[in-house]
Amino acid sequence: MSTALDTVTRAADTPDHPQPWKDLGLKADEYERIREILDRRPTGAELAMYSVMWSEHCSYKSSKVHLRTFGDHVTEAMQEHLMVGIGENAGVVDIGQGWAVTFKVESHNHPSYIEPYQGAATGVGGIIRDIMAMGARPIAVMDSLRFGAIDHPDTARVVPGVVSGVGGYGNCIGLPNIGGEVVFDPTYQGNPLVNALCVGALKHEDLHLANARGVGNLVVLFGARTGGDGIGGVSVLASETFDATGPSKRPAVQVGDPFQEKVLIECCLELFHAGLVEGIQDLGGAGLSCATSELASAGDGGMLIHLDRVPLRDPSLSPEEILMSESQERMMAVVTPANVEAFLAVTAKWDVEAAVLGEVTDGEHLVVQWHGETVVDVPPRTVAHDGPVYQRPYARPESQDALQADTPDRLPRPGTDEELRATLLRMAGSPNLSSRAWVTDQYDRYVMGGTALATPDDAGVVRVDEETNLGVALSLDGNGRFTRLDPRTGAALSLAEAYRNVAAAGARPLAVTDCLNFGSPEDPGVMWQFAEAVQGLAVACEELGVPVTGGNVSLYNQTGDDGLNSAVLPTPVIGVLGVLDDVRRRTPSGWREAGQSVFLLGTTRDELGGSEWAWAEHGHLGGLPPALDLQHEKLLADVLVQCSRDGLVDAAHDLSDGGLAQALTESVLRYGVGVRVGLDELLDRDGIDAFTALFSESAGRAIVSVPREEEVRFTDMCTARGLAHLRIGVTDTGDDGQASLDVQGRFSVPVAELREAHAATLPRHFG
Amino acid sequence: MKVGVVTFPGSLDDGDARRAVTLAGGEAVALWHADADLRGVDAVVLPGGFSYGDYLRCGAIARFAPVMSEVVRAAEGGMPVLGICNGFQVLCESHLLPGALVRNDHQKFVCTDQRLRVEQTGTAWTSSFTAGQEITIPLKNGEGGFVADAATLDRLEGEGRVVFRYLDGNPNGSLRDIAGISNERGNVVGLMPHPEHAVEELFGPGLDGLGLFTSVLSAGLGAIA
Amino acid sequence: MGRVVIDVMPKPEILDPQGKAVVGALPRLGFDRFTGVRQGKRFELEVEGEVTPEVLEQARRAAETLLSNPVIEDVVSVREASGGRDDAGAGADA
Amino acid sequence: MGRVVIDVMPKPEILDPQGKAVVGALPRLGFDRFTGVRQGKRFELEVEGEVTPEVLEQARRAAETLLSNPVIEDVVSVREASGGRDDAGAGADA
Ligand SMILES: Nc1ncnc2c1ncn2[C@@H]1O[C@H](COP(=O)(O)OP(=O)(O)O)[C@@H](O)[C@H]1O
Ligand SMILES: [Mg+2]
Repeated sequence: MSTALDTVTRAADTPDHPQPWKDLGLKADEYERIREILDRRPTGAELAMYSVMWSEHCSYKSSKVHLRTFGDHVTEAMQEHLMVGIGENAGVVDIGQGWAVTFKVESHNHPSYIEPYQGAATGVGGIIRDIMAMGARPIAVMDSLRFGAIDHPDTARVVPGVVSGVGGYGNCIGLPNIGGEVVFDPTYQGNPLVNALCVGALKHEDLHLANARGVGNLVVLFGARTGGDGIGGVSVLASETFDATGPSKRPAVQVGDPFQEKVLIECCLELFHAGLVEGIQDLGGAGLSCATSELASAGDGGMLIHLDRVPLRDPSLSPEEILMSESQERMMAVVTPANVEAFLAVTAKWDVEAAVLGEVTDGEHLVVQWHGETVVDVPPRTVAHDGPVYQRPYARPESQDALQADTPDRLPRPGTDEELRATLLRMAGSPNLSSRAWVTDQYDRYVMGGTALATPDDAGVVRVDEETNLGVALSLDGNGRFTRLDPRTGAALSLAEAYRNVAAAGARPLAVTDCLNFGSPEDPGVMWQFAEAVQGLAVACEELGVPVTGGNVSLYNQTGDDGLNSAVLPTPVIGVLGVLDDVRRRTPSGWREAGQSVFLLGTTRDELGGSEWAWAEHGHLGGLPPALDLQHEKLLADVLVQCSRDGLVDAAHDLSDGGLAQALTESVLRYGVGVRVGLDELLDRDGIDAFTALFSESAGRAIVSVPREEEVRFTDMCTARGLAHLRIGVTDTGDDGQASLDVQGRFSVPVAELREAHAATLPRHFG
Repeated sequence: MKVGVVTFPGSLDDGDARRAVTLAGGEAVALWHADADLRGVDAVVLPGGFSYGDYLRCGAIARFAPVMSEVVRAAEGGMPVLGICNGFQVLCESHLLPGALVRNDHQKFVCTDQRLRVEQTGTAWTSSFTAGQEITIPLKNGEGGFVADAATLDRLEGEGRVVFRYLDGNPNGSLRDIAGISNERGNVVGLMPHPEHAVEELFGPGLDGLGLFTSVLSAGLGAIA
Repeated sequence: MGRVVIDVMPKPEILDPQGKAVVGALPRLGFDRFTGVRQGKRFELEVEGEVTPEVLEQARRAAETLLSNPVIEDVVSVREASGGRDDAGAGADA
Repeated sequence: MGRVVIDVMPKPEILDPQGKAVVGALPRLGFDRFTGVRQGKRFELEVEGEVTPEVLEQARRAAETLLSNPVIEDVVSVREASGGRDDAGAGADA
């Protein structure tokens, strides 16, 4: 530790004292702005706060101007169910009967590459605290994972670590994991994507917001002690060159303590229900810098914090480090003086450490003192919200035309029935289409006893109210290849898939959360992808009538600096939430009974650009993604929801990656009930060949199984609604119980052979 | 009849266990780890979860909770006690049941619908099953491998104290495919799989888990009558 | 400020999945000299001031009751650390 | 037949939830003398015959690569066990 504490007075007296603003990731003009705002040089502690809060991660300085688009496209009607929109820790959606849910997806990409287990674990822990900060009880998690090539040695390091990290945290904290994605693509080599979603439920009256109101109210920090974790972690370039800090080596990696967080959840809920909390905020990226400045700027006064009262794990931490520390499992609450005793009694009951750090003042400023000396004295808004806003240049890359011109038409297609059969089996076992069981069997999907659907069904479904069985369905989907080929359409297609998955489960889609994983915003081509994707998403949300309620942006996902070429596939991961008045009505994706008619909904075109077939069979990515018709998606969803309400179908499965062949495979393998499919009518109707029918990835399609006695009502309904529907087969347990996926007059695959092909891939690579 | 469900810091399936007791027709009573008080219950369930994070050894710290001294005393007096997963581990750590549970042989957490055979229907928790009945309930744990020395295993087998056995392959390396055991008297039973997750249609693999809870209720009624 | 080191190992007859996994992985990485591996636990307990006999006695009892499970584990050593993180060469074994 | 002992501990600045849980439990059991606990790993590697310098060298590299995670753990000692299970007093530290 250097001797002189860098107080506000000292800062005023030593205007020319050199400061490490560069190492902290600030630009010269940003540092100048801080000096203007304060009308003096910042202290070391102030510099720490501004630098983390003005970082890309916290300030969204590159993406802000584009994210506004989401707001611009939210109509009156879309507001109907929205209790809290973008801007708070997470959006809150009214699902009726006095219940609301809050949900959000967030990335923890970079930390998960450095230390896969802890990176993924703390990613799950972080998003759970966002949900708690709304006053909700977390009820489920999901995870969307993207890794490099499945056979790359480093993938064998990252995958098991990330998966056991997601499971290790979620299982120990007692939240069911109800879905997600696992995708392999070489562009994620060295830059995996780990996006975690959490959903929570609350009664309307329990809604809490992050603000510090009421002069004299106390500011309490509770949960884990503060250590040197992640200083300069996700928020800024690592830096050990604070002039007020010794040479101390601080860990950039944070270690999670799910047990501490489980106790914190129960403790927070008891505090909420006892009415002991005025405002609450989680501590995540930027730690105390973020929590104090956001609480204060959302409040009606100033705030005084005695930093020396923060319980420390490492007593050698400097004020700057305490402000920047990203130690996990901490929360901050605003409590009235009258309640503070009761508050501390509850934290004591749960063995949770708590410290009263300070209070809400009638001033305008956030003041932080260190043993009585003022080290921070700033207008909180300037830290939390008035960060820099960039108009990054963006331009459609030259290479885009060539990419779109290189269509899959030139790729050799399977001609004979034998080749079709072999292709179907190879596809079923390909890295991205094979069974995810190796991953999902490491996740507890039963805890809490409310899971009505989980992996491998299209959406996860959990009960919110045990009395009425009111519940929600969620799906998390992204398609980086489609988005690479056409960011605007690709992003909208990802939304459409999640929306379709939720409807297939029988739920009425209500709201959206998104995690936008892109490369460097300093590359105009990447920035163009980002701008286009946001546009496509915002417009599609408006057309489908589902508002974006919150999300997360992760930039700089690239391994080199030659712009687009070293960036990951542009990957918007979209979570759609739907509601079911009775989750017992949910529609599963697998067939249980023989003799039911299988209908294909929607029409199939020759659309293989960016398809799993082109990639898995030919390593090809080019052309245009499938066309998107949102009015049709809406109609399809309406029909699927009505089918579940009226009990017209026993199973529904959306068609996405791998097309009809993969959907049939998954529905067969779910419970081992086979199917006899006839394609000829479909080929005539849509004017396509058998290969296209099986592997095209045209959007807006699903397969449903209909009990004989409902067939008439079902077809009448589809006809009345004007939805293309065609009976393509019948479920079949096979004579002598030898069920198979049988494409009539072409080929047949016994279920056992299909299962072997589907199940073997991940275990073969990861043990 | 009152069935107490203990909540330790880090218990996860306590709510599910209370729900199962209620659905089976009993009265569920929440018990708190820090209170050395069983609140007049007729039976006790130690639920699944990660008490104290399972950090040192599963159940090692929970075993010393104030409520446990009461549970041990009651168990020795013949009160029915069921340990599920983490609860099973606590019972072993407390020496109410022999053996111990170690890391799964494949080193991974596993969550799956597990088929079991009910080997012993003479316990307080299995009387409503039929001998040899095959049931399916969820299994979810990272440290479910049951171990004990050969002599102990032989005694367990000999005395008919192996209550549940894994079918269709051993999911975690448990010796002799043991999924659950009982004490001599048959009032204390521990198992790794989760019956409380199979008590409601559509919220689990079926209703096979209810049997454990209905068993103890009828046993209790018998006692009262 | 003193430090007590406690070593706990799985009993030889009890199967040790972690050790088994390690011994399987070693040769694949070219470490071919090892025929068996057991994985146990090492605890470092800090005390204000001296490691007195009374402190060591408490550590021993903690090792037997809480830190190890006699059914599957042995306490192989309870001793004062010789300062720094290196404790080898330090005395007092259980 | 020789044996090599390897000790791995969480880095001092890294959170150690396990040690935290133990230090919380000790006083409740009346063990009141301990102010901090860290939990690490102890590996015992068996070798055919002598623990030669070359074997120790291999053990050292195994410790750095496979047995510890350098991001969050330190290898605090690699040494030959003095026979029996008691290794204290034995030499050769990493
Ligand atoms: N990382 C994961 N965690 C949990 N569930 C997953 C994960 N990856 C895939 N799944 C589940 O596996 C199933 C298949 O994944 P995916 O192909 O993405 O489904 P879909 O095509 O319906 O989006 C889905 O139920 C999905 O939720
Ligand atoms: Mg998908």
